[in-house]
Amino acid sequence: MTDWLGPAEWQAVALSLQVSFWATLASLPLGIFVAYALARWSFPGKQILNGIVHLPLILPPVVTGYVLLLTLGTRGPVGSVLADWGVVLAFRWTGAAVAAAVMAFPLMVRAIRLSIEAVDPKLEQASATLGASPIWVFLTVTLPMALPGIVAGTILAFAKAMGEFGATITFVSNIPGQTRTIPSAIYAFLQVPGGEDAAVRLVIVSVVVAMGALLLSEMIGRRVAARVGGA
Amino acid sequence: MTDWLGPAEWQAVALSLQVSFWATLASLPLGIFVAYALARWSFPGKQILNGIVHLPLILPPVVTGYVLLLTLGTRGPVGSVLADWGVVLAFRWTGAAVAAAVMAFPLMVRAIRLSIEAVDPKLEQASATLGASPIWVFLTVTLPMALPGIVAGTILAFAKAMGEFGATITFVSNIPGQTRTIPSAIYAFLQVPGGEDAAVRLVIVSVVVAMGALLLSEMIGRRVAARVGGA
Amino acid sequence: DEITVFAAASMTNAMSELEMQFEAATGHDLVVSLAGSSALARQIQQGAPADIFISANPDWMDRLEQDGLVAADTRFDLSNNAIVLVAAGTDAAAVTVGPDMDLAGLLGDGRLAMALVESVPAGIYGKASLESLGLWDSVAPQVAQTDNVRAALAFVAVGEAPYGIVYATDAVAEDSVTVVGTFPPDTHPPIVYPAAAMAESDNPLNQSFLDFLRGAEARAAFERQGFVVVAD
Amino acid sequence: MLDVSLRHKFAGFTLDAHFTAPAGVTVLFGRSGSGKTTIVNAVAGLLMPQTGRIAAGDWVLLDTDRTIRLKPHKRRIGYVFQEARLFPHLTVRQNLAYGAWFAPKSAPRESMSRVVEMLGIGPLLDRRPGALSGGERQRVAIGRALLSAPRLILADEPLAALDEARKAEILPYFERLRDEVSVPILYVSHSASEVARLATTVVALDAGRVVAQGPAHAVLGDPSILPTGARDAGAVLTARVARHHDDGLTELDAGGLPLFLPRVRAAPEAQLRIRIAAHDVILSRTRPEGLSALNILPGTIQDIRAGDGPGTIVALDTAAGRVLARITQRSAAAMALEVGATVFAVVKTVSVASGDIGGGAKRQS
Amino acid sequence: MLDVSLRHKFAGFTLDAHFTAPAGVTVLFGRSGSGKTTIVNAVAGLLMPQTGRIAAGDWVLLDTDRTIRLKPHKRRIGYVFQEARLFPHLTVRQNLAYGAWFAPKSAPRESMSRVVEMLGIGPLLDRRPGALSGGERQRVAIGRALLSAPRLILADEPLAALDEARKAEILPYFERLRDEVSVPILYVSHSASEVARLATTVVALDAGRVVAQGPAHAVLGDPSILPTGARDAGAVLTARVARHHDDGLTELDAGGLPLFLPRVRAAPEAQLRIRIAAHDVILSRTRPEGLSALNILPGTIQDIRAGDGPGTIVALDTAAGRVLARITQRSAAAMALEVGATVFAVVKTVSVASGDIGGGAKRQS
Ligand SMILES: Nc1ncnc2c1ncn2[C@@H]1O[C@H](COP(=O)(O)OP(=O)(O)OP(=O)(O)O)[C@@H](O)[C@H]1O
Ligand SMILES: Nc1ncnc2c1ncn2[C@@H]1O[C@H](COP(=O)(O)OP(=O)(O)OP(=O)(O)O)[C@@H](O)[C@H]1O
Ligand code: MOO
Ligand SMILES: [Mg+2]
Ligand SMILES: [Mg+2]
Repeated sequence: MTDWLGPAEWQAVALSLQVSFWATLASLPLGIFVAYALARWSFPGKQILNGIVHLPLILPPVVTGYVLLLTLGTRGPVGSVLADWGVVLAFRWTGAAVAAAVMAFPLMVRAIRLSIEAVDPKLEQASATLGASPIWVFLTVTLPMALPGIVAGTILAFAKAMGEFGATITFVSNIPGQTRTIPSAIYAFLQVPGGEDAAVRLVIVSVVVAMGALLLSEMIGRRVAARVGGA
Repeated sequence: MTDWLGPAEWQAVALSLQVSFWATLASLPLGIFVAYALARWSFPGKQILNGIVHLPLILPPVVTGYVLLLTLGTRGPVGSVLADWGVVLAFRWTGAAVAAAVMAFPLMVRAIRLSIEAVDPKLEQASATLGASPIWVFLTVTLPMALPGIVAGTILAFAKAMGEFGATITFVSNIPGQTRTIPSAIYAFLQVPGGEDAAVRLVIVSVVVAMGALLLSEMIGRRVAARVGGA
Repeated sequence: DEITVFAAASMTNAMSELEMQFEAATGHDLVVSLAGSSALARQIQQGAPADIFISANPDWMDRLEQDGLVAADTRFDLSNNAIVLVAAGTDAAAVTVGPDMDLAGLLGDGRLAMALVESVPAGIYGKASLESLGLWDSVAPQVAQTDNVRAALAFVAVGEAPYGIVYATDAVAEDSVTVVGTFPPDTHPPIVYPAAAMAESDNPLNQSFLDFLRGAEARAAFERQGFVVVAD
Repeated sequence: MLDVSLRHKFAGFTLDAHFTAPAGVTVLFGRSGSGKTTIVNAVAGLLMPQTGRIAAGDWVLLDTDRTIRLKPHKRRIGYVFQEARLFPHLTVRQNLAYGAWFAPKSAPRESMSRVVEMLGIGPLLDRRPGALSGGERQRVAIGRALLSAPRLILADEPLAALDEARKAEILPYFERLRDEVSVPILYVSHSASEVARLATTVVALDAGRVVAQGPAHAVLGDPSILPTGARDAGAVLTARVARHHDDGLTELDAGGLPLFLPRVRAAPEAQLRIRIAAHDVILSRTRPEGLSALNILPGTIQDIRAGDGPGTIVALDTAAGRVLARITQRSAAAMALEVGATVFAVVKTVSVASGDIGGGAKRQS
Repeated sequence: MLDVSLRHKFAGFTLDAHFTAPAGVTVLFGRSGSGKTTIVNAVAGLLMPQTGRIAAGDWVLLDTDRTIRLKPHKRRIGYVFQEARLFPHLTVRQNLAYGAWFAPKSAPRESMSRVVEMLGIGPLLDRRPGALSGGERQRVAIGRALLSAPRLILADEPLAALDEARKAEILPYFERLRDEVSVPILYVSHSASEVARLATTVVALDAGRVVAQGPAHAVLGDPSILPTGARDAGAVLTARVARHHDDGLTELDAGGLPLFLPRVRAAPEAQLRIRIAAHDVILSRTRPEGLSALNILPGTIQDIRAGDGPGTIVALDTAAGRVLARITQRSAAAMALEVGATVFAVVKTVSVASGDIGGGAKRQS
């Protein structure tokens, strides 16, 4: 195995897992919040929020990466503030995670939003009459009932994060051990004649990982659905 | 306006709309079918199908484009068969549409699948007892009830198709009038000094188009949801 | 009539000038597909309808030649370029690029932005220069690689990286960076853009376009974009 | 003639039911959780039981031995669900028309306008189910099933959500279906008066098993097998319409005995089934005089059976048929009732409530 | 004392209802679609009416004039919905425990085990709602509302899906709530016997308007205002438990007149409310002898009112209170009944069904 992939490739695999995991996990609470707001609230600027969330999907990834660089870079308006707090994203794996999270965010929000919309408001009403405040209604009824969609959305986001390339390399470059994820490594291999073999090996690794995640999400989804039953 | 964007840019805009429109429209029936199969059937190889559908999301787009080039290109196993039938995708706008469709497919299927899963099987049962065969149950109950999700998935796919770049340029290159979509044009502008302004103009166009589509989908979704009411 | 040229994306500006000139001069249609050299080469391998290929990377042209896809005796090196060291800001001090350059000292704990040093031409040339100057090992851990030169330039332009190595043609148009030094041409393989007609193309315009590329008009156009045209 | 034989195990519940539903209305009667809906679902094809056979003559819906499992949509069943299950994306009108779409062109159909009028849902036609009240929803569900030209109607407590007046309006429609359209009906109910009025056959269920089945009068007449207890005991008699009186009463001839009812919409000579609940009958040793009750049936005591409470069920043999009276043991003792004794059953005209009147098999209207 | 005043317009329906619900059970009574659920939803806070005020003393739930609109979860209401609405992702036990979670620690609570036993849902505790029958679901829903320590209970036809025996088991619980816990209850029902048994106050609705309101005996005693028709007319009397007899009967003292009922679980001296349905009463000019009916109430005719059918409602003034009899016009004529005449009301002991017995305000159990 260790022969099959060189240490640099293994490093890329480990980094990709780390980046995707944290990108997904850290954006989940915000994803759920935004999805809920879009599904259940109406407020001025809702369509604008909706649009912003979807931007990374619409724009070529390079553009997104460039926008991230301009805003979150150490000299950027947001990045400089973060830097004052000691949070540096540039050229760090954390920045790669941010890029991956931003790119995966629309997918996560879409999936979660759809499943929140599918929760019967009558059950939420029942919960409210039983004394649950909106936040408790959300935690005890909406959230668990939307769980299959949340799992689906999370895994989808994870898969997307594993595959993200354009925004990542533009925002945080390609530094072995910090920001060289599997897709960056694949891209580098594909640029030179004869690099295909190494690229294929990495493709296989990322397919295996993502498929595993998908299978897991299907299993969780099915178990949750079975629990909720035909009710 | 015509001054603002040059004729070449307008061509890219028109081509992007054409490619995205057909990519979305043509993949919709298959998307609905696959989503339904994944939501409601169990069959051997279901997880494999699910995995294949998600592949374009997981892989770096360049890899997807490369795989398309190898299989659907004029020398590829599928492409050569298609070529015998007179269907040439390589380096044509049709190929760009195929690339966009493949990349957008997982998003479309996910959204549609979630909304099909949210349709109460009890209503499908009621339809069956009233004499509707499975296909009619699907057409008269499942499909209309899943409509908000189908609209959402379609628009999401359209937005993704508008933004697709990596797979397209790798598969069908960047030929003006044939395969130079907005993102490819943006890419070309960004490769050279001084191209930023033109790139920004194209980014604005694609944002406007995609936002318009999103707004439209929200409106349709809301109208459908209102029709279905709190039942 | 129409002729299709697959050209490296870094030629974008030059190609659009050439397109106008060629069309005006001959009345024929010039169709230019701009993408990464690797993508274009692979597409040609898969039967892309390219009449002419202009690569930023001699390796890919070599590969196509090995595959028998390049029309015999049509390949030539088109234009020349230089790689330069750029620094963030408009008033950075010039440095003498040579074996004595304290690049690591200049960087401090900052990054050196470059295109991918193993696979993208500008990165390959930059790494070769640094190696021949004996500087590579001292700065290697600090190199931030990008998928293309423009992205490397962007890192310097926004101040994310204090220095970067890019093509001279890229550096001139960017106001927020200063070219602080040029790598001597003998420290790296010649930076050339090989052009050739494709073996599978039977377009009668091929030869006239290749001739046009070598002509004075084209040369002027390349020079306007900062290229140095290779002398025959 | 529908033969049903089912065996199915849930985690905490086993259904093991076998019964025959002859033409007419077969009522499944039993407590909450006794398996009624499970049976109906199996007949509809929505539940595939582990083993079983469901057939009407050579029309086999299910036979697990021969691995015949007709798909629900091939069963041509009009199912009124316990919980409406209207299509939320369709208007009431579209919900109603839904089944007709799929019915064979040749199938005999109800007229939409008639059903709409009968169910009182005319003003709702253009609304969607989301904006209906509970009872309105259920009425639309009944209409939807009726309009699908079914070969078999399944109704799972179709009237539970309705008020008495509305029930009284809709029940005759099920009777008409039974008598005129001759669609077999499998009907789930908790209500003894609905059972008595509609049932040709009663299948009493308890904990997944059939504890009694037979003609309505037999099952309802035997309080010991009624799963819902003696409160529901009563007799079902057959009578002929003799004449309609001007004061709004209809006189029936029950085996030669006159019986007065509030006006029944049935032509003279029509056969009616009427129910006399055991708790509505008073007994008297002598023919009572000066009572407001118009119906007095002389009879001979056949059987006296003490219940679990202070009550006793006395079965009389009258010219009109077997009549049950539920009285206190104290009265039975005070009146010295014994088998063979002659007594008079006093039945208030109006206590034979309209909800207990049903058309017989040959009724014309 | 809950004051409700609501005005709300739907596309095809206008609610304009004003009523006061004193302590005890207030039953909303009316036909399908008359606006009962709409009112209940407004009280629960699930529907925000266009204008209105809902308040119990200085506990104001809603006042559109003062723009007070208490959020549903601040209302501490136990709502039994018309369609269960159990949480599908929770077990029955978790559903039951749900409300207690949010109730203030100080609130008086029902014991889970008692409610579970009363509702007969012990074996279901670890199941999920998807695997319950219709009636089981409704019972769990009742339990869930009861266990949430509510200040007000709303029950929208909670028993409609249940069989008679189960109803008879659960009704006393609502009575106990009314009498002991003194939680005000707003109860929607179609069933006159439920109304009579539970109601302290009846609010009769028709087409969104209150057509009558008042104590149960007044509203149910006036067939002209009963929206569901004369079939539901009857009298509600108050009586005191005199003694329990060995033969399973309980003797009541109703204004000096003895009334016999099947054993009532109430201590001697307890006050009971009992219902005598008008159609269960036979009139006699002379005191009848030798009848199985134990209860004979002499009285004076107060009022004779012909109905729309062949029937007549005769109101008697007896020592026990006002009693209604529904007899045929033919009998009334034959017996020459007139206001002021003395007649005897014959009431079968057992016809005073247990479903019609209710504990009075001071009942001890
Ligand atoms: N959202 C709505 N839009 C329009 N009409 C409505 C809406 N909700 C209810 N209605 C109408 O208001 C009326 C009252 O409804 P409500 O649910 O209060 O009736 P109900 O008395 O509870 O009837 P039931 O006994 O059948 O449950 C009905 O005619 C119903 O059609
Ligand atoms: N999927 C299931 N898993 C386990 N038990 C089930 C399932 N479905 C139903 N049951 C149980 O089977 C029994 C019969 O249910 P069924 O729905 O047939 O009752 P029912 O007679 O229709 O009752 P009701 O009058 O309350 O509607 C119930 O005890 C119920 O809990
Ligand atoms: O587009 Mo290139 O191949 O990086 O010059
Ligand atoms: Mg049931
Ligand atoms: Mg209602």
